[in-house]
Amino acid sequence: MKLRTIARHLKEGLKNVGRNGWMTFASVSAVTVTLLLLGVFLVVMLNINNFGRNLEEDVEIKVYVDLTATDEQLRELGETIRDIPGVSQLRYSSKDEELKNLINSLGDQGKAWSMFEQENPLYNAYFVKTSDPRKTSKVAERLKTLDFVSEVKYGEAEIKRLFKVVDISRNVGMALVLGLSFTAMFLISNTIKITIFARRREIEIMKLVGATNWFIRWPFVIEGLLLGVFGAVTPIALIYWGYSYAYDTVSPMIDSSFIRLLPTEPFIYKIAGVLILIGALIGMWGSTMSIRKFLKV
Amino acid sequence: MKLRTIARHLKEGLKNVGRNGWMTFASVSAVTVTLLLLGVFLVVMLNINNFGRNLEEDVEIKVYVDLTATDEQLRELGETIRDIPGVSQLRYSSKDEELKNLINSLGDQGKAWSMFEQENPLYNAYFVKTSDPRKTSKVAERLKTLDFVSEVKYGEAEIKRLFKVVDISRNVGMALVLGLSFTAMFLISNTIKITIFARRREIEIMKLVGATNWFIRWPFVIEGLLLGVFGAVTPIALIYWGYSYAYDTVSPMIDSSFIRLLPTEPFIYKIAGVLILIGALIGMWGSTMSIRKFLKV
Amino acid sequence: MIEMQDVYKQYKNGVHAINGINVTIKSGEFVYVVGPSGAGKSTFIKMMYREEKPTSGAILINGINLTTLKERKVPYLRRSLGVVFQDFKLLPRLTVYENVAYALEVIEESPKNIKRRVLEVLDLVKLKHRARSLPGQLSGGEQQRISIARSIVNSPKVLIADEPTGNLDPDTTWDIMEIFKEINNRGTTIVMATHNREIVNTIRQRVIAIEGGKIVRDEMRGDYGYEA
Amino acid sequence: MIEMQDVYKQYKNGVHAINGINVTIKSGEFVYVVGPSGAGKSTFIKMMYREEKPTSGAILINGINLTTLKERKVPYLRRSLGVVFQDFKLLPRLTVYENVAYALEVIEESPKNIKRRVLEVLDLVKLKHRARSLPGQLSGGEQQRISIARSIVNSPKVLIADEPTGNLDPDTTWDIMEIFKEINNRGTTIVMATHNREIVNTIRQRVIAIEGGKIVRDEMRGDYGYEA
Ligand SMILES: Nc1ncnc2c1ncn2[C@@H]1O[C@H](COP(=O)(O)OP(=O)(O)OP(=O)(O)O)[C@@H](O)[C@H]1O
Ligand SMILES: Nc1ncnc2c1ncn2[C@@H]1O[C@H](COP(=O)(O)OP(=O)(O)OP(=O)(O)O)[C@@H](O)[C@H]1O
Ligand SMILES: [Mg+2]
Ligand SMILES: [Mg+2]
Repeated sequence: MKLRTIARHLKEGLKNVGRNGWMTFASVSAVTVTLLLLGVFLVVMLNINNFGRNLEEDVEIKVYVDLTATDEQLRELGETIRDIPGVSQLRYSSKDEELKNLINSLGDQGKAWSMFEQENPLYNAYFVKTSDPRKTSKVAERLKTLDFVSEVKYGEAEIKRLFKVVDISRNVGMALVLGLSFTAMFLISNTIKITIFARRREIEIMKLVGATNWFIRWPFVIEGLLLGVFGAVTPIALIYWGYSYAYDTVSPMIDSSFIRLLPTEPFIYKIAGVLILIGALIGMWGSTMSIRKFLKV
Repeated sequence: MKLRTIARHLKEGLKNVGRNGWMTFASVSAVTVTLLLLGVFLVVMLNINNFGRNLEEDVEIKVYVDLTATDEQLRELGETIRDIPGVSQLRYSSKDEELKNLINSLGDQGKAWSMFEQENPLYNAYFVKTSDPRKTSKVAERLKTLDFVSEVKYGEAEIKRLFKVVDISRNVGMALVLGLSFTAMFLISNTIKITIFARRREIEIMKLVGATNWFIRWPFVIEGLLLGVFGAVTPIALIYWGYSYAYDTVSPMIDSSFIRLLPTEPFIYKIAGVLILIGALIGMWGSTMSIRKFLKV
Repeated sequence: MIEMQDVYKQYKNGVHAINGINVTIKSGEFVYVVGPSGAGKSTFIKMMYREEKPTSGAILINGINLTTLKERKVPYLRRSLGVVFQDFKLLPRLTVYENVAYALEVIEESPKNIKRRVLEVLDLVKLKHRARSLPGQLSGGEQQRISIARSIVNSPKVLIADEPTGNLDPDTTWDIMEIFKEINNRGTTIVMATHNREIVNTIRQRVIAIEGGKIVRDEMRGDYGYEA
Repeated sequence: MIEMQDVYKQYKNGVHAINGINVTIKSGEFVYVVGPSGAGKSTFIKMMYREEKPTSGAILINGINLTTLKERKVPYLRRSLGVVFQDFKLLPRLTVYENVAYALEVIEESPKNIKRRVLEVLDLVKLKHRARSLPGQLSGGEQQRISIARSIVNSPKVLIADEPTGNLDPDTTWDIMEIFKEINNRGTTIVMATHNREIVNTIRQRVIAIEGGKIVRDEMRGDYGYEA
């Protein structure tokens, strides 16, 4: 293929976008709407995923230390725990602090218990966080085997339930995103297919005056690429604008520890990249596939 | 319009579905994919909504009763509470039961407290549920004003956070469903528009041989209706089958109190109704709108 | 009766196709419209069934003023005419039979009458055996004859034909002309654009010659002119 | 050289369009193909540039066997031919200029040569002033002349024309025939299906008459036959 032919195909592909006026508009707007949907969905799902991760990271193992342990042994235990693989954070809380926490947590009613401050029936405790929350139960089993450990608690049931909820929403979300991606691809290529179907006579004529398949194909491929890219512009702009806005105004209002939005900066660029890639690839792929059956003249 | 003309339009609309072969296939499959997506989404969102409602219904107000109250006064208080508007459930728990619960909830460590069984520092309590969980704080305020009520607790902070989470996911879900519905409508009518655009010459010819706008329009409207209905069949079947399966196999596996799937029977029919309605209406509306601009010949 | 008064037509791209035409065609007349390629014959004819609107001037057909005719009424005008289009304008998805029947369906004719009439005219143009073919499966001349069949199926008061024999061999051309003459004898006005010198010079009728969008000649029993 | 051996063609709908044709057309010949509407002329011609494949038999063009020619090679065959289609086959979205240029773009001609050649042939068919119009904005005869211009722009070795003058007035028809004769004199083989008795009887050339898919007459300096 000569260089000038490449230039010609590029020019022709670009011209076609203009020539097909209404059809271009219909295709681009189908791409726009589909990618907008996919983009919004991705943003929401990735954030929910993030909530889940934050939730998981709140999981702590409580290690109650035998009352017979000396201060030295207590310190040594702490160091042993810190060395266990998978442990990422360690916090110490004496039995006095523990009692204070308990009384506080019982509210007004707790005041009745304050007389036990002299005769504290509680234990000193270590609070352990793991690098990967899924390792919690394994680390807990290990902790149980240590000397001077009287009891290990980590809300087994609650953690399992939490993980289940997180897993379910994550899987459902993944399935939806995957389904939506396929739908987006299908719809975009379907739309392009129909617009090309409407031009099948033209393809026939081109073949009849001696054009090779690739000569006909290239401008269509470039047109498809452009349709996809043009269609990705609006969704990216809207999502950029909308997410920045949401991040700036909504997140200060949420005072929760785990419901936090992902920071705007690298996140949005990734989304933009995904959208433009999907638009461009599906656009090209869609037109290539669609003209195939009309090239047999 | 004569009766035989109505019959003719019906026949013609049906024939067109067959005549346009490939275009029909493309339109129907666009409708199918879009409605499937919308249907799955609706199912997921309505279930999440339901989880939210179940979560909310778990909210209880604890009313601690003054120790000076006699059994008679205790009973009377119960009746007064039951009569407060908005109260839907009432449960009594004596201070002994409360102590048992507390000791149980503290696990092994709680055993140290069992010596207090003789000298129980807790109160008798009423547990109140409201008909509408959103009324909790109002009912709680009212409860505080009653005689012999020593304290009212309902985890103000937790409830607010829960409501916030439920509200956010509900609103996000609603927004997504709404957005998806509009997207579905747009995509379906857009697809129909393109297929009709490809037939604009035919519409022109019909006008040139003396057809009125309605004579041309009717078969298209019927065709659109059929495309929509045909396109709704697969999603409905898939969702019916998939949801029944999910309900029968997944729900027994989930032992949670609030993560429960909506029962299959009336739910799926509603979804089916919504899908077929959207398909049919958008199909008709899409073709009516699309041929409008080609009728001006 | 067809009347044009001071008619001008400029297309959107600036081309002046008709430049001041005044003409009266009486009921029952048979008129040839001749002229070189691009002279404005088709434009002249398209304005009669309102595919194109004149830029200025007035057109009257059987008392109906086309320039003030409401959009809604246009179909009813077209039903009183029969039109053979230069590019046939057959519906590609309908069979030959359905194409011809369409012109009767729009006037809500009874199915029995439709069937009788359609088979009658298909027989007339000798294409009854192609009734179930699609237009794309016909030869050029066959398509043209279907277009002719459709134009006469509703027994129009005015028949407008734009080069109805361009794709026909001489024998078939004469057959079609026989049909036209007979329809004309029964009272139908015929306006026919043609390049066929042989026909015009043999079946002598009124000849309107158009050149550059103007009528340059209008003879009652004229000939084709333009000797090569 | 074009050669057909025992060629039969049956369309998918069962119509036997060509029923055993044997013919040899030598390089540089000028051949008219005549016959009534639906005789099989277009089918005969379509098989030469492989729009249609024969059901049986062999077709050779300049030594290329069309029946065994690989799909991939078909474009190269078509580039050595010029074809005027009965239904014009212009690309509706391209301007007149672009339509004609397309036949040169496919052979990757240089832009300078393309421009020169295209304007040359547009001038030849007298439509240089319509270069920027779209086909839909042209009269029937103008479209036909664009189709002719496109068929000769790549100086083909063989020119195949299916009723190239059906929509042209007699003067323009003669102009086109002048062009064809000149091309023929420069060595191009011409195969032309036509209904125009005047041309066939005036510019005497070889006449192949087809009827019912068979060659019924093949005369070296024949006439149109079929007297009305
Ligand atoms: N839709 C259109 N838009 C712009 N210009 C047009 C259009 N249709 C026709 N023209 C121009 O108007 C002039 C008259 O065209 P018209 O079709 O009336 O010619 P004609 O006499 O029918 O020619 P022919 O014998 O070739 O059919 C021509 O120059 C043509 O290029
Ligand atoms: N694509 C097709 N499918 C089926 N039948 C066809 C097809 N094309 C042509 N035919 C039939 O084949 C026969 C020959 O057609 P062809 O087009 O070769 O005729 P022709 O000689 O060119 O006629 P004309 O002078 O009217 O153009 C006709 O009876 C026609 O109906
Ligand atoms: Mg014309
Ligand atoms: Mg032919």
